[in-house]
Amino acid sequence: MLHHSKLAMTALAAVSLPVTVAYAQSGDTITLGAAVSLTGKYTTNGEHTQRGYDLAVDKINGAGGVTVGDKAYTLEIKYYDDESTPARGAELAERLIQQDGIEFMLGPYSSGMTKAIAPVTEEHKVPMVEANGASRSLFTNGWEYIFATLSTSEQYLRGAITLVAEHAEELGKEPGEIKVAMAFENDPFSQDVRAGVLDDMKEYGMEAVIDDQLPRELNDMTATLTKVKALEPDLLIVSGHSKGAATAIRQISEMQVNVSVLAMTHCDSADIIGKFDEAAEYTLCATQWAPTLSYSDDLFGSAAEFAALFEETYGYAPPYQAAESAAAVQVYADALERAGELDSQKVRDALSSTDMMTFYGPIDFDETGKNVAKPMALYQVLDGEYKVVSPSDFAETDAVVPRPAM
Amino acid sequence: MLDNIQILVQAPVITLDLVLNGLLIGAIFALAAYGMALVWGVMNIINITQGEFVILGGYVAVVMGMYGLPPLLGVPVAAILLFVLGWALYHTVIFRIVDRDLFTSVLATFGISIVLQQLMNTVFGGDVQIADAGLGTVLLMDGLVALAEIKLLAFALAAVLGATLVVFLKRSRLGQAIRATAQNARAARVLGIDTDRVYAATYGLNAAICGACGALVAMAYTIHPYLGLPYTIRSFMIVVVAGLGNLAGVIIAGLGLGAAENVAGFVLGTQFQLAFVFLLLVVVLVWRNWRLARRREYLK
Amino acid sequence: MSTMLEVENVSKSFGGVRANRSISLKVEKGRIVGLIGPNGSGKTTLFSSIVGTHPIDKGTIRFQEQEISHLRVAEIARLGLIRTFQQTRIYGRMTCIENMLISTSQRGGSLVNLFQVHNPEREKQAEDLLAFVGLHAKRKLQAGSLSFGQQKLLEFAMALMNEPKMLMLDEPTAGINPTLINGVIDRLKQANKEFAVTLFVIEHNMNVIMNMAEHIYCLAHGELLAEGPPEQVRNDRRVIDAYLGAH
Amino acid sequence: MRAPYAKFAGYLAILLVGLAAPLLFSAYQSQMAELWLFIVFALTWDLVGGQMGYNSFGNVVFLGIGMYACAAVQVGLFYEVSTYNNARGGGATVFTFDLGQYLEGLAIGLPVGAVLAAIAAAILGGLVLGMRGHYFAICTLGLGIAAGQIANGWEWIGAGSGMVPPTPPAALGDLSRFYYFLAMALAIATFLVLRWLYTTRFRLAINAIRDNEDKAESMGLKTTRIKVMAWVIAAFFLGIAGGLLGNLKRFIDPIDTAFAGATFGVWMVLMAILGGKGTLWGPVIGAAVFQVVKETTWTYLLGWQRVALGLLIVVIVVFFPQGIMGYFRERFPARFGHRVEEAARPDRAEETTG
Repeated sequence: MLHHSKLAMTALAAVSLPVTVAYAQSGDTITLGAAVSLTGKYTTNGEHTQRGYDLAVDKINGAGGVTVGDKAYTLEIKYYDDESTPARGAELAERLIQQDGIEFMLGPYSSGMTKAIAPVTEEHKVPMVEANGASRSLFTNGWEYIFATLSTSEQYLRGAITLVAEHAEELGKEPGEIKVAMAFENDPFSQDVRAGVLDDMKEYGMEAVIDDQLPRELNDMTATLTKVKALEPDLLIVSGHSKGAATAIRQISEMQVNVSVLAMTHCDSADIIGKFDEAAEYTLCATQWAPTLSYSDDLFGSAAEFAALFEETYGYAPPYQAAESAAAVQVYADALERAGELDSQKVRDALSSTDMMTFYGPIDFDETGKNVAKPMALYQVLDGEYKVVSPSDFAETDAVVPRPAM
Repeated sequence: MLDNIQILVQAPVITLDLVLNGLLIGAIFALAAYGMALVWGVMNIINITQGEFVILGGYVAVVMGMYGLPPLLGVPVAAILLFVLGWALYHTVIFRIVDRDLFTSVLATFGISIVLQQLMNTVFGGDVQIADAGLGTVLLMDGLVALAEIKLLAFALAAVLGATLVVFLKRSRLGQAIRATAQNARAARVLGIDTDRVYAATYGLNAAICGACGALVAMAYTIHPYLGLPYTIRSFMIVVVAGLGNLAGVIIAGLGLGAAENVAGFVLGTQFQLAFVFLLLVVVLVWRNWRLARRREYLK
Repeated sequence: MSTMLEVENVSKSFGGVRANRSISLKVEKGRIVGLIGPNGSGKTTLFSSIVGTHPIDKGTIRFQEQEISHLRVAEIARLGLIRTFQQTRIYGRMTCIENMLISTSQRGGSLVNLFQVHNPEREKQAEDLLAFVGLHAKRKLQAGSLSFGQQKLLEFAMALMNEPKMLMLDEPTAGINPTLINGVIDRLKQANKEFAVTLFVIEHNMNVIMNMAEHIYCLAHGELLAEGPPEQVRNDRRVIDAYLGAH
Repeated sequence: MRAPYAKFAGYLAILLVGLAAPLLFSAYQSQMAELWLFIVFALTWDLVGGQMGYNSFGNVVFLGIGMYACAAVQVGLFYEVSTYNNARGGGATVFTFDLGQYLEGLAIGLPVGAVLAAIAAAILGGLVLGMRGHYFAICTLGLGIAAGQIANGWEWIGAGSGMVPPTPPAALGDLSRFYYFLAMALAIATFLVLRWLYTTRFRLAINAIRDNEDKAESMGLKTTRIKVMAWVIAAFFLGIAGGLLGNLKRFIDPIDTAFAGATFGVWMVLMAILGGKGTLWGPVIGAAVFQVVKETTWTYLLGWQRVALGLLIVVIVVFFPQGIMGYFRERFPARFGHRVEEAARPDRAEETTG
């Protein structure tokens, strides 16, 4: 029975011969394809992503486009709305590649969506430069066509752990005695942040006293925070996109949870300063990028200049999601020029040998496609502003640890 | 899991904190559930849009906060705006499904809820929002029990709203018409009650209740466009446990659910808190049906 | 003659209302037995108790010597005790012939027989029975489109299709065109004779029941008031009072 | 007797078009594969919801079980599932599957998924099929969401990080086409099984339960067992569909792909109602119309698709509840066999009734 069905499957496999569709990049435009979240739970960050892409495309086209071989091309992006659901994202990627003849893909927002789309680009051997899928699980499948401009998620809060270890004395403890409470959303990104944090904690011998996971549709963390009050950890780490950040800050202050250090992701996209004011004070925030970093390139100039341009165009300061997205387009432009022709295989090879500096930071892909050149940064909310406190090369000021009792 | 139970046993005050915080949000669940019971009892419609009404009410408070108005004012404003929305929805869609079977009402209101979700997403963005009423926290037992004032206020307001509603239904003319229609729509019609108006008012009233709840939720918790369904399910569950037209039951079930949810989140881990709510629904239904089956009846 | 159904001391109350109080009666095999009584006297409740729709509070119900008061509706039906309803119950969106085909006896049948496709014998039986009640021409119409009287006849035919040992009919002539009532009575008698079905009939129409039944029980206020052959019951003072009092 | 030939020709035409479609429109084959699966969704939903009158919002439970079970078997035959799902790189662990492994995994995984889904249906059915009407509907809604939440917290299958089914080896060729044919085979098999099932008395039994369950019981039908059996049959095919869908999508998100009540769960209901509940062809037509409309218009609605979906649900449910087939049945009842037949009356009938 088993043998027969396997045989049948084999026969079927034989029928499914590979097909080739004739693609054409029309005239002198190169069309990149992207499925981003315009509706659904990732709308806000999907928009940041889209705006980052658009800004870079405009800037590149304004500067004469991309020169491939001897010909100058303008860039263009075809967007679909993935509705923040992975299944839809995969469908749309397939559609972009198969029906719209897209040969170069840009990534969606979030690790989950990227995880859904990557198998499709992989199958069709279409390179994808993504800027918003940080989970390391994206780089364990032997995929060859995915390239990520951002630092992977295990690094997000490494700075926070290191910082706490360095300040262990102020907490009156050895690093190995520090107790950590963790609350992570149940999604690919946050779970990978958690894995990274666990690794780093092991290094210092820290103990995890709470390891809760937050469901996606939760707006009440009372249960977890009550546990925090009972077990009195030194460090509380929260990661759950914007929703997790906002819920945590609100309830920590309301329930008067006193922890020495609070670290989280997505502070700026949740706008915790604007929303919570003092309650957000002293929070440590992971960031891929900050306008105060000293990176620069020829296209946008410095990080600060990019931030100014973005704010001028869209009316708000760019969260790092926009910056890394803009950088992804720059990476493409660079690789296309180096490839010298519009062949997706050649461009893929050019991408893999990328080694460039951008306003967003250095970009150099390892053999799995992740950017290993750029470090993460860590903000702290001080006097109602985000100040970079780590890594030390970029620190604007010293971190305040532990946070004063409020 | 055992560790967590151990904490609860060793420090009962933690349990108290969990239960009290649970009771506070439970009052909001109970209020929304009362609205659902009203619509269900009077119009024979299961309103899946319940949760979206709650979230919409929340956005009213948020928007008011944005314009510098006190979000607390959002409670009455949300109630009024949502009443209008409910009334309008009745006259466009709901009136067509009043006489149809319940499955139709479930599906149709489900459709409306998708539309509302998406419109909220388009208008307010997909991010979490809060309204800040600018209140502090009450600390008890050396700070181990912390009750946000806004939650206490929400609890009190929910109680006042519930009481007002009961008086309204008992005393006012419209309230009496609503109750008469609930008991026997045909007889009410014969007696000259304009049941169409009663239905519109009932549906609007329910939306208004949810709107007020939502404003409280936005001030005490967080909201975003896709957070409605859990509120709908909770309402449904409370009504199923308490039974239609049993206000005391609704209150007890609502508060109980709030507390149980918090304790379950603590013991099982927050990741299973919603699973707990939904499984509880299934368990309650199965258990009730099993009890009925012994009397050779069934849930219908 | 053996006893088909024996009801002993059955009581049933709903909330505070006592619908049946210590009722005892017997239906002998092969007979036509009537159950009469004014409105609200507990006739339909007794029927429902017998077929297991609700548990009884007290008493015993034996069908062919077997205690059935603890059994569920479907189990009792599979023993060969079938009832019809005052407000007819048929499968409205299925055709008449389909209504018939799914009404065959489930006695001892495993679910396997549900997966049979054709069974000419059964189809012939269904058509014959539809012809028997005069619905053959309408066999391919949806049952729900029939008139009330026709539905009543269909339900009767469905019950016969089940080849019950005993059939309990709840007001078989109510709502039927008066000119057809005699036809219904004939068919009931015929069924009793030809198919050897014991009949237990609730009937409001005195003429009908007197004409048909061999033995009659009369209920009033949930209690057994009188019993005996038709003539005797018809002339029983208490029965007359009960009926007059009820009107 | 021309009708049988016409019917046969019709089926043949569908078969040929189905076989040729991926070769002719290869760019669309994954959407067409999805269509075949949607047909399975709608057919199986209708078996319980349309033919038996038990409107379920929870059939995604079986879809998800099939999907996860199949993927877990595919992986588990060759690697430790939990390691695979929780790999974070670093250790240079790359999981690959060669053609033999891939096909073997699939050949075992699909039936395992189907059987587990069927077992789940048997257990859950025993618990919840005693409820009727909207209680059943809401209870199954709760089941579907609870299942998603549990999967979302269960680390062995990757929890909220989701699970990636085995990466197909290059030797497999065009993956979408491979799954297109499997999906087509499944849809045809499901259709034929249900077509046969609907000629048996089983259909009469579940129709009887739909029309009047109390009556069915009082006629001695073993209603509970019949209901559970219907759900089990639906779950079996949905389980296979889940296994295929997971591999077709190649990423299993617990809430958005596997136990996707808000998308697949609602769509199955919608497709069945659109095509016509309680008919054999209705769900097929409904699925086709839905998928074609979705794929041709959705992408142009950029941001408004869900509003459109919501409105579509309202409009269909409120104004067109009988569906396409139901509409034709109402207009032309005789073509569906509902007619008075005076001829060939057996001898016994002496009189007619009014």
